[in-house]
Amino acid sequence: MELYDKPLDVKEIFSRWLDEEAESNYGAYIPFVGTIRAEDGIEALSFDIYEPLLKDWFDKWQVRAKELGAIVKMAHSIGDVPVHTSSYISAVFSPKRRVALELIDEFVEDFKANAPIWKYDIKDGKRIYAEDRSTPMSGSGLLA
Amino acid sequence: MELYDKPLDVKEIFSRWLDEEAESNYGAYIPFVGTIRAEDGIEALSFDIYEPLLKDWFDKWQVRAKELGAIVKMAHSIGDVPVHTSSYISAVFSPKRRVALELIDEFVEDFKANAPIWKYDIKDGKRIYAEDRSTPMSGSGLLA
Amino acid sequence: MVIVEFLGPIGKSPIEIEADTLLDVSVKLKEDATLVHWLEKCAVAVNDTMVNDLTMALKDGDRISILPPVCGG
Amino acid sequence: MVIVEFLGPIGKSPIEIEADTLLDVSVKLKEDATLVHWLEKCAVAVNDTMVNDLTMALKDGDRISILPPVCGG
Repeated sequence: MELYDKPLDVKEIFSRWLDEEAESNYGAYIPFVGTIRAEDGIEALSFDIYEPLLKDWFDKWQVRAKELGAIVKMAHSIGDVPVHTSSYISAVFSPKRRVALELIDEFVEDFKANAPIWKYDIKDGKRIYAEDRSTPMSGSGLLA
Repeated sequence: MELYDKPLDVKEIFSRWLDEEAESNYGAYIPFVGTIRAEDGIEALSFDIYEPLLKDWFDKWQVRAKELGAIVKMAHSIGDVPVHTSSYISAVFSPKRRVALELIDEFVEDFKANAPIWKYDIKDGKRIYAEDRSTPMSGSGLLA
Repeated sequence: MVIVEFLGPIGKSPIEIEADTLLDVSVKLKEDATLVHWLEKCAVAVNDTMVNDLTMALKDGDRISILPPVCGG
Repeated sequence: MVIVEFLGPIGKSPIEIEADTLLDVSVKLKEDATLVHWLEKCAVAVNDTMVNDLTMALKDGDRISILPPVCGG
């Protein structure tokens, strides 16, 4: 798991992960690259991350991937990420095509729903919580 | 669509495709990289491609992707590709995460089932058709 | 005393409160009108482990994290 | 005359035959015992368009491609 306080260097990360697994005899490598879209007049998105819980979330995914004979990796930005640059990359390496295709889908969707990351729009220099696009984590409402 | 008479330069292709779409305001970029696994004592895989039909197949996918607001790209090797090098990359760019995740799955699976490409194991210098791993194209048996 | 920290957009500094269980924490936090609408949609971790049981006993120094709706990527 | 070409692993050179329909092509090809097991699992294209209709009329110079099971990637 890699966290950066700037937009991701997508080419460097893609290439380094490829090199890291050069000897692992995978058959399929599927990265998912998330890039900030220009929409609604935003200048950038910005992210807060709670690192201890993110690490915990990611550790569980590493275990699950290993059970399937696969490897997962991820990188994310903290702070401001301008439009048309990338804030998120996750990837699966697997001997098997089907495992890789299914795992990248699950991994990315669970990331969106349960990784402890908060997103803000940067608009006219203001940082506005992206509440309407956010998902309560599982177990929400316990203290209500 | 890109065809090469050697293993793919995965980093170059990934990076160039990223640059090609730098201005297209996509939100998700998902490449699928297929790499030759060392198994059953093979030295390499080898591929024949019937290019006119592959182009036709790919053109139809470009139209389908466009209908979904997405872009598809692909690259494949012709001839021998040694173990631990890559013969195949396809990719989806899309504004939407769900579209991208579903499209890369469909695109790769349809590629395996219907792209006019024939695979051979290279073993002890011999080129052996990978019949047991091959799929009859739709409409097969018409002349039987 | 336990420590309650409010993550992400809640924008509130950590507080120390007396609480023997998470239920006690709930009662205390609901006294703050600015928190009520957050609590409905927030998950909870104790010492960086997600929790689901309101009767959970707390001990001195436990750190309770209030986790609002997320959107990574 | 139409041209029949055998792609990929079939390993047979193109042949020219007389045929008014794909049915005629089928009858001719089945005379070659080495082809029979291929035909069961081969798809067919005429002038690089996939076809599914055995009654399809052919014209002089048409190019028929016999496409064995595929495995790209």
